[in-house]
Amino acid sequence: MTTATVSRWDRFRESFFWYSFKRDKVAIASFAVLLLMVLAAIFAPLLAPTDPYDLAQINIMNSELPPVGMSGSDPAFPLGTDAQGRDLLSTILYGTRVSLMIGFGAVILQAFLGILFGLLAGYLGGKVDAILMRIADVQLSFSTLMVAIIVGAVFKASFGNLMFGEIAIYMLIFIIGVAEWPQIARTVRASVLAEKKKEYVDAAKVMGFGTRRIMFRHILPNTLSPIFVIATVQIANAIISEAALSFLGLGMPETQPSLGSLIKSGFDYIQSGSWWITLIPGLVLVVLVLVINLLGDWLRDVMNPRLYKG
Amino acid sequence: MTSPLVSIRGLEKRFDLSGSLLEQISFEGGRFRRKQEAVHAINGVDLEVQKGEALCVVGESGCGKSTVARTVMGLLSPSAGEIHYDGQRIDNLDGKAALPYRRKMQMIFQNPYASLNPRMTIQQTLEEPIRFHHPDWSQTQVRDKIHEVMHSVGIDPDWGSRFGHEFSGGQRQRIAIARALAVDPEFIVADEPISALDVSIQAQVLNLLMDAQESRGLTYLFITHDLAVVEHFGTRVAVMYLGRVCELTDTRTLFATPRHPYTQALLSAIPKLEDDRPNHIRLKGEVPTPVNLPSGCVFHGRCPYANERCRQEVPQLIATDGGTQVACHAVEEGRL
Amino acid sequence: MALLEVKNLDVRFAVRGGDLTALRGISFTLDKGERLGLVGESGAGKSVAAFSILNLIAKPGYIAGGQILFEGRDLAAMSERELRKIRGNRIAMIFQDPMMTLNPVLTIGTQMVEAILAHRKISKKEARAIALDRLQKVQIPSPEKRLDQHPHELSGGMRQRVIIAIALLLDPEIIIADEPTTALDVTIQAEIMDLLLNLCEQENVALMLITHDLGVVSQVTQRMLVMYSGRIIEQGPTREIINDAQHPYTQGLINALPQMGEPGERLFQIPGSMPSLKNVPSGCPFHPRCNFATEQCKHAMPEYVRSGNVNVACYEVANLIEQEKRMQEAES
Amino acid sequence: MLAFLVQRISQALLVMFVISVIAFAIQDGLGDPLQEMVGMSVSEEEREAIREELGLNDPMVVQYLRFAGNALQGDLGNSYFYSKPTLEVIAEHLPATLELVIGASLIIVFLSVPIGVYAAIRPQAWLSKFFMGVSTVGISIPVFLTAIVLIQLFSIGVTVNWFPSDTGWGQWLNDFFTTEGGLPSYGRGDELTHLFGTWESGFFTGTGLMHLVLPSVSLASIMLPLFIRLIRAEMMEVLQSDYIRYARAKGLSAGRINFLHALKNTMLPVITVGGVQIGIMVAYTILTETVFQWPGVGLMFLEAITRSDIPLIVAYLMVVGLIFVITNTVVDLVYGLVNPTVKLTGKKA
Repeated sequence: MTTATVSRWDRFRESFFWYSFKRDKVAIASFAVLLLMVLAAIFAPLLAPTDPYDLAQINIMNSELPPVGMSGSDPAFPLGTDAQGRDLLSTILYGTRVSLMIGFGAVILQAFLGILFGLLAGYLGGKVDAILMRIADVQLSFSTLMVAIIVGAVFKASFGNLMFGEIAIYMLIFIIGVAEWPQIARTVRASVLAEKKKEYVDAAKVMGFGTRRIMFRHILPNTLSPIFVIATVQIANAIISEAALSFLGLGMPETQPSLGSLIKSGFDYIQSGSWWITLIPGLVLVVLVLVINLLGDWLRDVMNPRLYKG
Repeated sequence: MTSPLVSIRGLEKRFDLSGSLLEQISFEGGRFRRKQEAVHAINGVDLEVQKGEALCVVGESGCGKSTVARTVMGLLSPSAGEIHYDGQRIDNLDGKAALPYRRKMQMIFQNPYASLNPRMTIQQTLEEPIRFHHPDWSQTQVRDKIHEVMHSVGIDPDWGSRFGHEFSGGQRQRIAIARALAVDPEFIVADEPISALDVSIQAQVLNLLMDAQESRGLTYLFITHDLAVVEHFGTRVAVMYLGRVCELTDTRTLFATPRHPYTQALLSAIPKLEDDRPNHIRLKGEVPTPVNLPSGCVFHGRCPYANERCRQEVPQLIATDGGTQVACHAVEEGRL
Repeated sequence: MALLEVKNLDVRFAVRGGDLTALRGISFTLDKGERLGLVGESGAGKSVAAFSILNLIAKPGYIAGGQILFEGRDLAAMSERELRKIRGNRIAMIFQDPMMTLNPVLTIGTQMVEAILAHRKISKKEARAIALDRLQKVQIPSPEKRLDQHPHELSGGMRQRVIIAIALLLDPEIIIADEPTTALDVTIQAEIMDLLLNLCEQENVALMLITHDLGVVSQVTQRMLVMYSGRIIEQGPTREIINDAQHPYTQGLINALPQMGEPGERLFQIPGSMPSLKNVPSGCPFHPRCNFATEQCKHAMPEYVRSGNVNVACYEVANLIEQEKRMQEAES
Repeated sequence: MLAFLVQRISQALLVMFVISVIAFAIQDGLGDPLQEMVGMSVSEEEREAIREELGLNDPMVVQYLRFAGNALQGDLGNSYFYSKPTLEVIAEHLPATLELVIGASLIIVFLSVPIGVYAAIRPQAWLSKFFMGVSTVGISIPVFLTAIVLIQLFSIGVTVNWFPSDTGWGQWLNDFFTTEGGLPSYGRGDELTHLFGTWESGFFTGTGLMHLVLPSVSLASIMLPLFIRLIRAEMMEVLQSDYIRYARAKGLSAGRINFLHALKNTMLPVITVGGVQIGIMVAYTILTETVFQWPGVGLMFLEAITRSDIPLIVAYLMVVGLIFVITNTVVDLVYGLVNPTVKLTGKKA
């Protein structure tokens, strides 16, 4: 068995994928930064100086302290504090964790729905295709953010603020996942349609293989690389969507902050000159999204330059 | 005469173009009309493939030859007509009932770059059909079978762990043939199996197909546009034009005495090495689209011998004294 | 002096891990009104050769060395601006796939008139008259109407006629046709080839025909070049090569044709396939597939030797000629 | 042509039907008109009577039909908060949003085409790489953050003393980053020109235009990079095509090849995608309007959510849905008219 794994590893090391990664400084740097941020988020409870969820650790006297290097700063709070006196570094670490969880969670849901519906629509065609794609069209023409805002608003109105706060993280994964499935479904459908015409599929039919076997064993593996590319970009989009929803007050509550709700909570104080409460989490968000987008761009160039414009 | 292995009876195939009801509505001459359009790919084809022969179907693009192949293999369902295999009707079978015929009938495709699953190794490509059709076979039996077919198409069995893209076009076509042979078929439909290959590779693959026919007693339905290949490979030839068979005869007779005016033009269009100067029979116009079929004989618009009857009445395949079956009024009336 | 003389042309593709040589040391001439065939299988470099003459090779390809002398001026060393005066004007091209060659959003008339106006200072009306005349020459039914149509309204055969008409617009000296009939049906192929042949004869235009079809070459051209793996391995009068090919590859190519074999018998086959540019064998690139290969063939590309009117790059042929010479000497 | 028209319009009607069903479901599921009308002190029997009178006990289908019928007559109920017909409220707020979208669209159109084309023609030039780099950063910044940063930079006066002020360059840098006053960042200003109906325009006064600058720029900031990338990608693909190589073989000038042959083929797909994107921009107006307190429908919608003003939410959905459907249909029709290969039967030739 070891020989097989070694040969797979060798194959990977000889692949164009690895080759172009090694040569692309931007991709390497982006990957390093992303890895660092993901690790920091995973180990936030160990790394963070304080626990922002623990009310006992918060002192309102420490509110709106500026980051180190500015007059009035406290070395105990390297990035300063927010309006409630929470250590900004800790809230950012925890907030990144929440943002990443929602980003990945939403994309896993999207990918599940998108792959399933895209595969069904593309392979079965006919009425299934027409219905699924019409739904996708309507949703897309409405813009995913709009759909997410509406669904979020409906949820918020029906659950009330308190209840919504408790289940917000699952709600957001659900909202963003459901709002964005058409993106992946369309990509999958397009590549299924292209693959379906290829003769290896006919060859499988001629062999008498069943529809499910052909769909999942023969076609699906060949549509994975575009899915991979779009899923990467979708993680970035999901994180932005989460931030936007939180910013509008339809996302994570301030007691359980994500990067978006941190930005929102700081926005009220920006007029009073406490710019760091907004702009530092904002910077972290931009860097996070940017490195994911850069990796997505690189992946697209490697896997298929013609795929996914825009 | 023994009963045919495969018989195609009154086959018709239409592809609907008009889409949903709304797309069919048009506004003409002051009123709404519902217009339904379809591609008439095959319009009544009767063919019988005898055991052990290689029946070639030739024609230009859009004549329906590939549709015949795909309908016979069950990749498309006929709009009308029947397909029989060894006396049993098979076009209406589904799922389990069709499985035995899936094994007995196999297909080789045109494009060797698309006919192998890019995510599967050669080993997996060959193993899957064997296991599927012989779930009771042991590991060794399966492996021996894979070795046997790879050997017989001239691919080193040690290359099993490689992927399709690591091979050249000719080698891929060999692997595709091996996949078809892996389930021990009796009948093979080959849809333009060599037209995507280079000349020197074409010869290799044709030889391979002829060897397999000899050693395994295969029957072929061979689809091609290349008459030179037909002359070399075919036992009998069916010439198709716009979804109909216009001439059906054994190969030698066709090349010696082509009867249908279309066959004659087609034969004269082959660039030959011996000629110094081409001497083509020039046809008027171009092949009409199979959407709006001409009335009467589908060839009348381009035929130099067409008369009023050709424009009105559809000619049927009629046997002539040379044994050739021709669908042409001019031949029937002795004008040609 | 030849109208076109290509000398030692090298074309490379700049790809990851260094350059690939697509053409190596290509030399040939084309005289006024001559019809020359360029034959080879896919990957032999025949299309690259055709496109490099007007320096239209797609990136990452580039001309790495050699000269392309047209009326004595080197096209390979010319600036883009100077080259533009020759493209479409003195040397016209016909592409392989008529469905992809014409711009889908512009009318036939626009695409014809713009080609004239790019090279001649005349009015649009005069240009339109020329366009109409050429459409008549290629025997398109109702040419007037075609000028205002878009390409998708025409069939493949019609489009290729339009493209031939565009090639003739400015009475060029040379037409380079890259597989002009491959994408068309058999009967249409024959008609287009007839048309092209007749027009070239009538107008005394030199034709460089790129094709993989030996039948077409033998019917249309006077001289031919056979390419293998980026090299010309045999060149000379078409009839002489078709009837008595010297190079083992050319022989194999001709003998592999079904029309050369007895019906039902095995065909002559060349083993293996053309190497990819990434791993061209050393020495004579054909040696791994050649029945006559010797140790010598593996080390250096053979020089051209003359046999009759044919130039061949093969050690085996060279040795045979040498032997013959010695025998003759011995006799005398 | 007519078939095409009929087909597209019936499609649009179908979509509107779906939207109305969703809107009705939201109204039915969330809004309890009784609570708003009568308060808590009314007995259960009285409530039941009013329910009956209002038709709230009718079957769903009947209720929906009544809803749809009213909607068709322009009646989408009264806003709880504003206490007047919801459509009137929306009509008051719509001009502000539309002007914002127009302002952003102008910025997008005038910048994306030249930049996208340039980046496609000279992909290796440093300026192209710079533009593409900036556009990647651009799509990575959420629109509300751009808005906040713009306010921070151009609107709020900031005194900077980050750099040591005793050195010349330090003082220079401090001065450089210090801003005073700047562009307005709140509302539309008070000098609006009344055009017609409820339309008050900021386009015709200096302050009105000044107020429009920052919101339009932030709204454009999210779409501009997308359009640049789209145009570049389409154009690069077109430049690879056989007909471009053929145009070169004809000896045409680079200008004619790039700006006629290539650009015309590039703009066709851009029109379709672009039309959809303009619809999508309406969603981003919610974010932009929130940051800039821009009195448009986006801000109105968000306030309606916090105030649980269900009729207004529903009306907004219907109106925005209608706008999307109309833009998409118009874009489809325009595409059909512009592209010669679409025969206007709904199918590509």
